[in-house]
Amino acid sequence: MTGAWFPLAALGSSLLAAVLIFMLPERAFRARTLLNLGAAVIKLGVVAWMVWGLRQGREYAVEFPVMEGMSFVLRADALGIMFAGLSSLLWLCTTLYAIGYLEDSPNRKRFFGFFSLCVASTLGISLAGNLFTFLIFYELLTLSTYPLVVHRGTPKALAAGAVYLRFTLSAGLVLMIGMVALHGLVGDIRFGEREILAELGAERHPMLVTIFVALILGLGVKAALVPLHGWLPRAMVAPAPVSALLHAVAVVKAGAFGIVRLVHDVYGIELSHQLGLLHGLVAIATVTILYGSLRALAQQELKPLLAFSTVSQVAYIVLGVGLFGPLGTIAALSHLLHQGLMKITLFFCAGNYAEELGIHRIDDLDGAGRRMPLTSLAFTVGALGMVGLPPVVGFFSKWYLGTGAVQAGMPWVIAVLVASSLLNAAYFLPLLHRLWFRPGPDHGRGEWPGERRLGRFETSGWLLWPTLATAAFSVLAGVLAGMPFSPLEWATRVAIEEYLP
Amino acid sequence: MSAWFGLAASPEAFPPAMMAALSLALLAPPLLGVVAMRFPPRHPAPVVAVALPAITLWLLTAVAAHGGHHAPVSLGALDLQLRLDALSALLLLLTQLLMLASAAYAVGHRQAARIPRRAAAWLWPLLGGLTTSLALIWLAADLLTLYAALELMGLCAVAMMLLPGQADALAAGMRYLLFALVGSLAWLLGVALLLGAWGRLDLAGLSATVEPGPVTWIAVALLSAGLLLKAAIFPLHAWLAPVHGSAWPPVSAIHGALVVKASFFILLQLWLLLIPGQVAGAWVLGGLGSAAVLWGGLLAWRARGLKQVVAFSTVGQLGYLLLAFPLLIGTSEAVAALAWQGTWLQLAGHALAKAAMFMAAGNLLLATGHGGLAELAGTSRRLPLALMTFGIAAVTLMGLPPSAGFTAKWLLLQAALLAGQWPWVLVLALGSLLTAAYVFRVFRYTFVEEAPRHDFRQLPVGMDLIALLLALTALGLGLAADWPLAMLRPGGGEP
Amino acid sequence: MSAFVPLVHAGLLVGLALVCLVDRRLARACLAFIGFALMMALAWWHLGAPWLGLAEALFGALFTGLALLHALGTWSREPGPPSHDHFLRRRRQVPIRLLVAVAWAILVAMGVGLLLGTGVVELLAEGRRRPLLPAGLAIMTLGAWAFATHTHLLRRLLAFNLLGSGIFLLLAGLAGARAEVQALILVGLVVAWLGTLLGAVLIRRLHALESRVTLVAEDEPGGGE
Amino acid sequence: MTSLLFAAGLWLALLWPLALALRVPVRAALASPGHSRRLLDGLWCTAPLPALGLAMLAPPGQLVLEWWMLGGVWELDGLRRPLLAFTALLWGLAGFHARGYLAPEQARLEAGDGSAGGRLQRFALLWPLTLAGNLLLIVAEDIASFYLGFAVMTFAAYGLVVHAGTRDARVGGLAYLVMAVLGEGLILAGLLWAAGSAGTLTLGGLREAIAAAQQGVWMAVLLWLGFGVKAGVAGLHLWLPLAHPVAPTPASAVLSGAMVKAGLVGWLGSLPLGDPGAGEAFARLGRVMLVAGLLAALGAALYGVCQRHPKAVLAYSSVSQMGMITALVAMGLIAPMAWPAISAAVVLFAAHHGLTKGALFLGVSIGEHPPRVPAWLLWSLLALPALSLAGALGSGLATKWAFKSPLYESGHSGVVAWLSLAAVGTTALMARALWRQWQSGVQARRDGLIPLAGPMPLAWLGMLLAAGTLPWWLPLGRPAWPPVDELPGLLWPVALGVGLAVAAAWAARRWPWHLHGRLPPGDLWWPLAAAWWGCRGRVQGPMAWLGETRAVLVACLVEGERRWKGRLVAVSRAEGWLRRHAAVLMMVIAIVLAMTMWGTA
Repeated sequence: MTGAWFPLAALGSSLLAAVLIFMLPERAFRARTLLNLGAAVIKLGVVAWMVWGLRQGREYAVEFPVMEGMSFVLRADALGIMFAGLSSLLWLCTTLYAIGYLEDSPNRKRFFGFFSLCVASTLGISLAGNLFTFLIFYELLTLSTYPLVVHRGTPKALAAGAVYLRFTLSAGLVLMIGMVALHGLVGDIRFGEREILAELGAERHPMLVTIFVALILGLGVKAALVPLHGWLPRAMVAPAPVSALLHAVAVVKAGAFGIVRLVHDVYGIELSHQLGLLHGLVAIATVTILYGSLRALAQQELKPLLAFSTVSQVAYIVLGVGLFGPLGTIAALSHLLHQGLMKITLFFCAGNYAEELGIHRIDDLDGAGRRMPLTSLAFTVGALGMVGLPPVVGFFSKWYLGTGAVQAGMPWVIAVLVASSLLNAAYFLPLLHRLWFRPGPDHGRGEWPGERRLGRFETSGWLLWPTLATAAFSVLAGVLAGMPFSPLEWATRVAIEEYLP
Repeated sequence: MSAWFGLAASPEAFPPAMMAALSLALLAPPLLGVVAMRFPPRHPAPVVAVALPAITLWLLTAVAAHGGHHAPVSLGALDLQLRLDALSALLLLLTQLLMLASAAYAVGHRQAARIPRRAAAWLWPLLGGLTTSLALIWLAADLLTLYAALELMGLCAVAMMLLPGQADALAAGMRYLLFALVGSLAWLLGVALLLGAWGRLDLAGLSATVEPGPVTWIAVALLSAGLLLKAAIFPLHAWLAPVHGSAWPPVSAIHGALVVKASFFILLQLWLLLIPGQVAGAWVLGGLGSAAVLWGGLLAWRARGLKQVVAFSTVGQLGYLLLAFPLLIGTSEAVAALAWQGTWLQLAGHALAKAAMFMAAGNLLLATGHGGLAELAGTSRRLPLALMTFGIAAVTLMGLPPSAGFTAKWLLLQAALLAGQWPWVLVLALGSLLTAAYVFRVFRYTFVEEAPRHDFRQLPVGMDLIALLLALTALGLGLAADWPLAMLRPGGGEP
Repeated sequence: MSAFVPLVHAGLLVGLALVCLVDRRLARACLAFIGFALMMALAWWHLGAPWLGLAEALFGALFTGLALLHALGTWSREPGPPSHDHFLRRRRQVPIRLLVAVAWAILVAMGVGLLLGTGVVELLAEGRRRPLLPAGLAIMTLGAWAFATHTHLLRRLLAFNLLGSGIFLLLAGLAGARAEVQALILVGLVVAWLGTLLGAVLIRRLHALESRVTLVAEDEPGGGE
Repeated sequence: MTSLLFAAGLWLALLWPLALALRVPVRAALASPGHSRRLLDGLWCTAPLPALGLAMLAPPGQLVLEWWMLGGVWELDGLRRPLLAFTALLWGLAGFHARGYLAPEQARLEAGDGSAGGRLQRFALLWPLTLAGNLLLIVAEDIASFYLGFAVMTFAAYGLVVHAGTRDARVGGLAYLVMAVLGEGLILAGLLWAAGSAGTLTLGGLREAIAAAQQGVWMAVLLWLGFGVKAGVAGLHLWLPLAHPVAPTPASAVLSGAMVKAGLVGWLGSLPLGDPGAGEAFARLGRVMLVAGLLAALGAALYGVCQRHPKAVLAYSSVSQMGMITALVAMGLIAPMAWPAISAAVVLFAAHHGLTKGALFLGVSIGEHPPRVPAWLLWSLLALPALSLAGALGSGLATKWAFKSPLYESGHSGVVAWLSLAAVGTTALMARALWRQWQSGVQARRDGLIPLAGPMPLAWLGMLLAAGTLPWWLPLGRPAWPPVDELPGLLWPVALGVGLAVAAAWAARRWPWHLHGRLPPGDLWWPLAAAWWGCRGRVQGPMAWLGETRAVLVACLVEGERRWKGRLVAVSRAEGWLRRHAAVLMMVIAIVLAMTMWGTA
């Protein structure tokens, strides 16, 4: 029975934090900070404990019926706990960052309340044990991120929020219809019960394909697959921690994670392959990867550039899912984490530049490396990782994607990967050049758009340390990829479980 | 179908304890109402202390444990019939909870809105009467009792709506009065035809004897028209929004949550019992419901005032309920079972959420002092609790998880897909999107930061808490749905 | 004789109803209604339901009549609403409303006819045996038409009352004077009175507040409820 | 115990440069503002010493690191040891030279020039970093480490190339970066494809995989071209003549001496050279490589003699020399049986070219800052490495003989003839370089001399010594010296080259052609860049059109929605209508319901 408490505790820690934050007055800065950090640390601890326990072969599950033949299931399996680990780790970083970022700004109570709620939903998504539970938290995520997107309350933010809702709510609806249709066909499917659909007769296959398409449509909006990605660049008006959360941890990842769940734990990779669904996924992912990179190339501002880069990068996960074979799966699962680490670093850096120096446009970055060397170092790490250079984790995703593509008999995917790498280099390297090699205001040329001295170091410590931590994580996760509990090793375990019955 | 409504072929008398509890549930509210009229409560606490829901809960457990009862009640020469099954017990519980919540809210509202005590005092007996009439509607198993209860409900509801006494309230109330009366006359006409044709009024007997035929159809068509008018179903809904526009929030809450649903309850009961095979008619009703969903949604989206949004939202949400007709009539048992559960869950979820929403809207209105949406700018900072309540209630209306609305929508969708009735899937989808559109339109105004600051009035926390409690109940009901639904399943209440 | 009296009775009922609904002078229409209600009481008595007759006289004639007269401001010092209904509905709306009312009447008539096992035309012949049926049908039709066409609130109240009375007659004509029927009619009577009372009070208040006697707002030209 | 020592040595060799690189920002952060320290101090110069020690002293060995990335395997075998040795030595001497070369910048930093300080700091940081990458790629046997080393070296060296920050430096840097990124892409594609097809993680496995795979030859092509960017294969060499002249001279020395060899290391590591099992397709690829190599060897010589800047001339010489190495590597595919002998020659060639070219580059800066020695001595010393590169003496001669004999033995005398022809070109290039240096040197002598004991001349002299004595100390086995009767066959290209150079110089003086104006360094880069800009201009039109179309579409949708919302006013009006007609509608609904039920019964 104790196994039931851990998923609940992990979920409850941030839910309770959200409730308590809403109850605290706006002024209670210290109590709120304590609460935020306490909840984040507790959650991280609980998730770490579950990771350890799973390794020992323990079970962590809780469930109760919601209606006839349908249950609410929270279960920590290897795949889910991987995502949970990512979200709790990055939540801690983002919380720290957000505390520093929002210092002295209004509506902090609302922000942190929904922030916690958002993370609770992400955790729920990762621990969900069936599609129904997944959907619950998936929609909850939509709701809890809306106030964050429109946080600033400017007309632009409100318009972005409207676009965001249009996309995500319609998608949620399509997703729900698909899930209901699947439920009507075979009843409740727990994640991992792949044999249920596999055993259906061939006459059901057209129906299964239709449902799959509907589900992918629903998940694809959050995963920002082209042409369903329109909300993402617009949502960039949100504060930097929100962008980081949206891109690295929560929303985009939820969509990608859902696709992974769908293909691996509901349809099963064998059946998906048999139905020819994987080819479609690979095609969509390819288009998205290239389109995202090309659009990023044309951006004039930092955050939209990063947004389009996300569009492109998240499609790697989908690409990995679409490659039939354990290597492709490893790539998809590990990139889920790798992209999170790198992208959150980049967004933190973008936030730092904006907060400390008022830099939003790319051409204002000249010489910022001298003024903010540590931030720029973190940015460099993230950017090189995106390009796919070792030892940053991005390389390892690319490696498994490429080798997985060969294994799946689609060597042309390598060309896509290389093209994407080149495009990534084409828009990230000029940034790095500007940062480090162009003379800027600190060399006595021009001045920063809006410089503020936020702290003793190059910027406030709240902003700096999380940035450096995530950058260090993205390097360490690459250098130590062979160690137990590293993302790559864990992804390999999951993939092996998947392919070896 | 008669088993679904807890009707037995051979009614037996209630056990004495149950009879006593039922009488208490029926008679106590008006008495309490009269007492409260004389001594108006100054604090919500004594209102909440009324332990009627506890009695109903006991009834519910008894019903859940031993199955429903269907008993004759003789009143002179008249043979009336009451039944108590899981469904009616649950609805009774819901009614009493909402009534208590709204009464408690009304205490605070009167003080906050500075309503003269004399005008407000009338609210109490009317609330009591409304409670009793609603309870009767859930319990009644013959057309005569239903008629009486329906009329009592209508008059109480109209009178409550008139209490503010302003001109627009009076005009809207007058219209409501006329339509309510005419609606019941249409009902009576249908009853007349039924009585003339089959010679009886008890539902169990009618369902056993009535045969499909032109007379039955005409009778049911007349009944239905009257009930549709009272239930504010498109295109007969137009009286609803003005009425809510000027009514007190606690009254609106009760009305939007329960009063319109009572007519729907009767309508569904009659169709399922009298013409269970009438698919074409059911599709017409389903079509009306779909139109209501879209129409209500569109109007709510374009509405200028907060209360109008909520009122039109009621119009739209009621449309969902009408989808029960095509899904329950002439479909397979599995589909019907799903639709049955989905419908009642939707009804309960919407009742709770709509009550919460009216109260939250009332709080916002009281605090800002304006009814327009544009006046809401800045409330997200100053009135987070009321807005949060509004939002949680809206989650249920939008059918987003984990609310009751979501679970209900899931069930209805599943039923529609299973039955192959694709249009309703589309309606459910469009309705959800429209709901989201108008809800977030409201929120969009609240997030605006560059608005001139208003002086927001401080309201007692209790008013927000009551609404929040209701909204959270609606939210939690989605996950705890198995508890009521298990009782509602045909044969589910049997031991 | 025994066949003739009910016929005259039925004719009187329809006539009074017609006067009550058509007359634009409201006081006279109200008086016609009181007369009509008394005739109804007589009809109940004839049907063998004297208590119902008494109730009709009490609620239908006395209380409702008082309520109607109150609405006209008969005993009040403040000026009541004008005693004449000037309001004219748009011309093209009138025939449609009439048409719908007639269709409605035909529908009900078909129901009644099928119930009795006769056609609609034979129903009129049947009326010789049960004159209350066609009378009820006619009064109901008139009431429905008037309710749909009139805009003056008092006249709509009257229309509603007549519509109800017509339905009572139909009910009694179809099912006889059984206990259930009497109970239904009794409830209906009380409700109609309460409704009329409420309506009357409202008309007075509305007139006092905004001096309007219809529900048509000024910005809805030529409309009418 | 030995393995532990070996592991420690290897780690030290790789981490010591990294630690020195890290020292720079740490010192900068700890330093009190306004107080500047010497950045390129003695400690900084020791960066490659552990690696040199390892290469010279350690026995062959292997280090397996399971936790490292995809599983690390670092190895020191017969081929890697000489490569590591000359690379480390070259880096060490060039670093020492840099201390003197960059002394003016240090002086300006101490005088308070912030931008000079920044540049110097960057140099001090990136130099050891580049070195670490270079060392790692040599010792790495697993693909990930190799790629890591390659990438670190490539991208860190960008900072060295653009060090000066001038416009030319930026162009050179751009050419370097663009080509490097393209190369990385090709390498990545080849590595992924080959490794994926066999599921291997080491270079050894990769070679077998390529030899065995069905489309192995295409993988080999990708890898050849990818590494060819670094190694300056004809057509992919564009960055060399652009980057070398602009980089600081010590950086040019390591760029041309050591880093260019990384391409060779890549080939040696990944191509199935000397594998008799490789099919005919590989032999065909080998012939293509051979032709490309010879083309580079001759073409670069022809183009290079028209250059003006001595470093550009030297860069073209590097292209030419790498072309010769390419041709030799190609022999590994064409004549697998002869490969064991040729491979040793290739490594020797690489080491010889690396150190000699290093000496030449350092010589350029010595020519610009002449030490206090008589001019004749200076110029003879400057000519020594030139002669050696041309193959007339020292390591050059040994190298020439080292590849000539196995080629003769395997019956590829035609290749030898072509290589001799390339040596003629090399001689001419050397003559041209010395001539240009002489011309600029005269002026420099007038400006002032520097002490002989400074780091610059010492490093140069060390390099001269190392290059001259290469065959004796390089851990590659004793080289065979050519018998005396073979000498004429080996030396005639030098003579011919000198003769041609003198003739050309005389002719150029008679009829000045000003070829250097028409043939700028970077040859193909300029037309390609122009074509790129043209293409961009042409593509931008349609792209802009696409963007506009998208904008118009969105605007249309928004407008449509606005209009549609406007129509909703009608809904509100209809609501009023419904309100007025509710009673009628109720009747209609009753009728409709009844009719429906009746009609469908």
